[in-house]
Amino acid sequence: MKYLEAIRLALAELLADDQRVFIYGQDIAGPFGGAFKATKGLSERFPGRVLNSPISEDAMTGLAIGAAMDGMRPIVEYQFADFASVAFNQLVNHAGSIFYRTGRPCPIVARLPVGGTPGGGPFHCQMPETWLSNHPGLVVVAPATVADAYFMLKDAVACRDPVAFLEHKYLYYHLEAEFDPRVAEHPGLGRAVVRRQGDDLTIVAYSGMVHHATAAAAVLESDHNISAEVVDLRCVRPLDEETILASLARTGRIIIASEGFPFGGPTAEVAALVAEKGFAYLDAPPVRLAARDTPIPFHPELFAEHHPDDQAIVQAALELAKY
Amino acid sequence: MKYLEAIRLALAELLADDQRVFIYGQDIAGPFGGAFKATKGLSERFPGRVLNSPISEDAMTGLAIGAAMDGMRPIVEYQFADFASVAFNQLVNHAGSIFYRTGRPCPIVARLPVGGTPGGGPFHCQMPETWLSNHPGLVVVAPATVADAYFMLKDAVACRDPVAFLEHKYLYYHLEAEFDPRVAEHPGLGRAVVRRQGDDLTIVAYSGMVHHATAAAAVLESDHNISAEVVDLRCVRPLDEETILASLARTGRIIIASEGFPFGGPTAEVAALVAEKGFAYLDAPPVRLAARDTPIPFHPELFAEHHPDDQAIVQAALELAKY
Amino acid sequence: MSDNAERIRLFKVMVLARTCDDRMAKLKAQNEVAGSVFVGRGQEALSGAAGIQLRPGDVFAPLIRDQAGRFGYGETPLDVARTVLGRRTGPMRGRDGNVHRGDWGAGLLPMISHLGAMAAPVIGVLLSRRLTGKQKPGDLSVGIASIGDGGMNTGALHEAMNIAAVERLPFILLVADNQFAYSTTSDRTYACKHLVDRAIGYGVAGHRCDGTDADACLATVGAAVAAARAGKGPQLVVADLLRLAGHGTHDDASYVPEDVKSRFGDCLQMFERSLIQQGVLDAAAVAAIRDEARRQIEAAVEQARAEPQPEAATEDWSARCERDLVHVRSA
Amino acid sequence: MSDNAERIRLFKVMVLARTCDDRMAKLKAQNEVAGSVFVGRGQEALSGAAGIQLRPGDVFAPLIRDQAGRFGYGETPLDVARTVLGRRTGPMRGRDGNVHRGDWGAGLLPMISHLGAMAAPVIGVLLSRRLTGKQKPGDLSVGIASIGDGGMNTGALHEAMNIAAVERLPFILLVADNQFAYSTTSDRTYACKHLVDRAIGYGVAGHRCDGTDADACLATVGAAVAAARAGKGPQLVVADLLRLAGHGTHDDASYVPEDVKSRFGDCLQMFERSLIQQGVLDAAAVAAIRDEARRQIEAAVEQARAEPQPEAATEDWSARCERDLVHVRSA
Ligand SMILES: Cc1ncc(C[n+]2csc(CCOP(=O)(O)OP(=O)(O)O)c2C)c(N)n1
Ligand SMILES: Cc1ncc(C[n+]2csc(CCOP(=O)(O)OP(=O)(O)O)c2C)c(N)n1
Ligand SMILES: [Mg+2]
Ligand SMILES: [Mg+2]
Repeated sequence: MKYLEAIRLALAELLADDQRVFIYGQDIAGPFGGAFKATKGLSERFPGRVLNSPISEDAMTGLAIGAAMDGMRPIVEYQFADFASVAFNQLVNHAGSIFYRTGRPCPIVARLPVGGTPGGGPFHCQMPETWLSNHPGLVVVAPATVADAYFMLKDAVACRDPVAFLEHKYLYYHLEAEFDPRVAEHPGLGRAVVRRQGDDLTIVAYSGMVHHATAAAAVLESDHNISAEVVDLRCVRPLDEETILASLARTGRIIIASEGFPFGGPTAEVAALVAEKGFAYLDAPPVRLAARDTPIPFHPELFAEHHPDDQAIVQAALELAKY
Repeated sequence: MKYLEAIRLALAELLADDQRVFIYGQDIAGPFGGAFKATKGLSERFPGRVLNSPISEDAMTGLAIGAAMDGMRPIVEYQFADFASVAFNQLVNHAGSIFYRTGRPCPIVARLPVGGTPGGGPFHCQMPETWLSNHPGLVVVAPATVADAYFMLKDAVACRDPVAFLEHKYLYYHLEAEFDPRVAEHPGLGRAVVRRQGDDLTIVAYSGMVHHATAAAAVLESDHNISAEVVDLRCVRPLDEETILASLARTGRIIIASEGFPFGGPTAEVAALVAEKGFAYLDAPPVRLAARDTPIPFHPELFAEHHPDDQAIVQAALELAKY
Repeated sequence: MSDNAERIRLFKVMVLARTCDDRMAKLKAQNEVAGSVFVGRGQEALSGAAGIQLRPGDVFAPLIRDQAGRFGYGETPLDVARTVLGRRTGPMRGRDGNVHRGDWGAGLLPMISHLGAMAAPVIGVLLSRRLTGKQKPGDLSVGIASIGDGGMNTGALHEAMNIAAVERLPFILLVADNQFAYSTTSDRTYACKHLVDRAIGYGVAGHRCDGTDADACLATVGAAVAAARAGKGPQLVVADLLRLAGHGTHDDASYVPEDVKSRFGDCLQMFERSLIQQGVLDAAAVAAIRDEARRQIEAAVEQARAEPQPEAATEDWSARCERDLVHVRSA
Repeated sequence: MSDNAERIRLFKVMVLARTCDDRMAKLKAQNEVAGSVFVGRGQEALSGAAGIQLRPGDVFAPLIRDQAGRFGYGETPLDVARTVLGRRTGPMRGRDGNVHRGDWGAGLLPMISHLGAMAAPVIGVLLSRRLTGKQKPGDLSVGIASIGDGGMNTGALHEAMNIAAVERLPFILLVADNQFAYSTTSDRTYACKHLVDRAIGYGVAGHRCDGTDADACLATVGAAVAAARAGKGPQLVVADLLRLAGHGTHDDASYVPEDVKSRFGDCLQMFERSLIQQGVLDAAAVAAIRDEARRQIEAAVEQARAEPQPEAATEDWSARCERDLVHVRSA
């Protein structure tokens, strides 16, 4: 099953199992089924519960908030995460503040297609986790595997806090794996997981970057005899500090890699965390790898150099191992 | 002269000296002169150049971008920084991307009244530097002194990149100092400055928090015989890494204090910076002090406990000195 | 004209709101209140007329000048006093203050400050009702959101109103055109002849009334609410009035020109006069209503004053309800 | 009716745009283009009519279906080919692509993708012109921003249009109601009878025309531009037409029902027919125009193909022009 199909399956089951669930977004109804086809066939199967919205991200979000507060479990699809920037206020100032201000939970799920694809350009490739994470209140998750895409979407709808669910566009069609949706055990929404065990250094990543990290770890093992542990954050807000620190305690060295812009955000937060709370474990300075500090370029060659990839991680790991 | 008066003086001189300058914002024209009176008297002195806008922060910003690209030096006053959240897209995706995309600078200045006052509540007290700083392209400055309010505003207008100018509301009326606007020498827009020299530890702060830091340093000196150096970032984006690292190199210990929400942003960025590039200087883990991870409470007693103050910094310093 | 029972109900709500606003302003002057105090002086007829049209199951998103509407809809003076005084016992528990109070469970939405932001959530509630099949055709639960002449120009409001129209939801946008947005005059705020002209652009029914005339407000808002209940889709109601006070108590409104002031009467005074002239109430009855309002407000203030404030030490500093999601870094 | 010279000019621009769009779509099919290709098929009359009304000093913010308007305003096929092929020599130097090209210096605004976002900047340019005294009364520089039926419902557009109206700027909003926003039909997008009904709500002049009729577009857009130049304030022009292609080349538009298709003709075919019928052009002249368009586009593609692509190694990775502001962390 593909990453995108896992999302679609989860959506279908959520709609089937819970009358409170509905989906609202641009172009999601049939026969079209969404810019990326995540909702293909769903409006036909669940009439009146998969609704096309106008191009009004701010009000789409506000509407979801109202529906959630009235007992529903709305899922909003933004066509690209980049366009959720115009819903910033409703997301962070409204959805994010309701529980603290009123004591009532606000269970909306914002499905955000994130991440870069060659030729996508400055406004169809962004990672929104940093600007979604500064204000208190939102849960921000970024599944990197097919199973996580499925289970975490279900967990996101079950979560009573507002959840930003980051779906990586490149993984939609390019990631395929077998998984059994009937297994009972899967890690909780806020848990990081160790994707690959290792002794020499830890690579922390999330979303699409997890695959660069595991690919880098394989190269480090085979070509350089370096044993890298890969921690997939899964949830960037809140952070699973325990899993990160436990891995660091084992390896003493850490790289944090992200496709997002370099200032602030999860890479800074994890580096700060390990410096503050894992100082004694650190055998070397933490290393951050993030995108370049420019808008995401359109041209595939520039695009490829804009964010870290396997090679960049390998390179950083080789230097770190030498420290 | 008060902090607010310094801003008003700078605005008046900017309008007088440069025909390209105009100010656009809600309620800024006479006789009212702005929610905080920063523009009091200016529309009368400079007819047609201090313009009241509708309550349309997104378009206010877009308008400023267009005017700037046509050769003007627009200054936009947002009534509260909190409301610039609805201008997020124009600020970060438009103003921030123009130079890289087109090679032409976009010199707008966004004047943002920031920071908390008792009873201000969740939506009139926020610090916006984190969400303004993740996207590339913006310069984000936060003057903490009367002189900086004056000089940095002039520098912001002179700067050809878009500048977010964070004015602390509490300082408006509560901070008063003598300064000579005719001095030629003042630190550049992007420079941090050491406000107070010390040997034992470094306290990094910006905006209103600088005053808590210097007050804490005084207490540390007088009551605890600890010599604290205070670094005022002044500019949070980009960071003056050199000044921060030089101070850390001298003291070996660092606290980073901010009124902003805890996740990401300048405190994470500085902590990550010193861990990455100042690892060898660190005699102890870097310490971050930020606001609590909830919306800013209305009630003055809760408000007072929501963000770090002198005492919290003293407390953290005492523990850090013991490490 | 509405029946006299309804008119008296409105009058009582207006008096209670005016009394309450005045009392809160006085508390502020007495230094008992943190932050701002906003009053609805001059807007009581419109706001109250909306509030008393609503019934349980409806939803109301008031803004900063809607004390009358809030009372009409069932907010208690105690909730007001507790919130304004920041008491732990109030609906916002000291975490949010003044006009930001509300109760999602009671359909009274606690506003965020960003103007325009509360319309879409009302629409979301109404959509939710439709999706769950809770709406009774021809007698729908309705939702009202308030907005000012200034807030009409936010992008948020535009998007929400358009969605309401597309979904044909029983939504009423209640616009108080009170000539000013803070200090900004309407000519700097919008350029259409009258804000009701926006109705046709959204494809919704438009209504206009004299916001200083309580009977006109009752009739116009009543018609709009009835149409929405009947399934005729969104309704835009625009009332002309003047804000008879500063933006908040901190503002002396000295920028309001005399000729503007002379064009608008006080809805409460005028309503009282006509109720007396028409023999609906006599002077004694009016005095009794005033006394009762004062008594209620005073009792609420006294009770709230005696109640506990929130304490930082026992405050639950959590912005998320799913506490066990993971380890949260402690502040 | 406009004079024939102008009609021929429009026809040439439309042919050039159609030819260019088709060629770019083909480049995409040949795998020479990264990312999306959007075409303006069906919108050439409206867009071209706008483009050719503009003169140097005016400002134009086109969107994704405005190849005709761009050409009309002076964009060169070489700029298109260079941008679509991501060449370093193009106006966006490979940093931004496809429809996002433009040149602030030439008054052709490089769009960001967020719909609605480009109207306010146009208004800012016009305000700048007024403030600097550059405008000649009665013969103003004007600004045109394009938008679709979908984009009309963004908050950004609303705020901008209202400001244009308040400031009475010479701004023209050019709305292509092409029945679809991507796959979404108008009934899910807006509920007014016609989008021109929004004009009255903003207090601006409204114009409506058949977007498949090039002469109607010339006349209507011409009148709007003339009114704006004369100082009559903002103008809203709404044209009805159909997007005669997918949203982008990746979209087969199979969701467009046959009966909708049958209601709208192809503006280019119809214009050609009427120019021939009226004896303005003969078949040979039309063929020559087509050939010339093909020649121009092919030359541009060939030249762009031969030109250098950006290189990561020599790329200047700086989002700020003030490089010496401070030490920037290297990526
Ligand atoms: C998005 C946003 N921008 C600015 C403000 C600050 N502000 C609060 S009230 C107000 C004026 C509101 O005017 P109007 O909508 O006419 O309502 P009125 O106060 O007249 O009742 C402003 C500018 C805000 N609350 N929200
Ligand atoms: C704010 C925003 N939301 C979503 C999108 C994604 N998007 C791009 S084009 C489009 C449809 C536009 O429809 P319309 O405005 O009618 O223009 P048309 O494509 O029909 O010319 C959408 C939803 C966007 N660009 N901006
Ligand atoms: Mg008003
Ligand atoms: Mg369209």
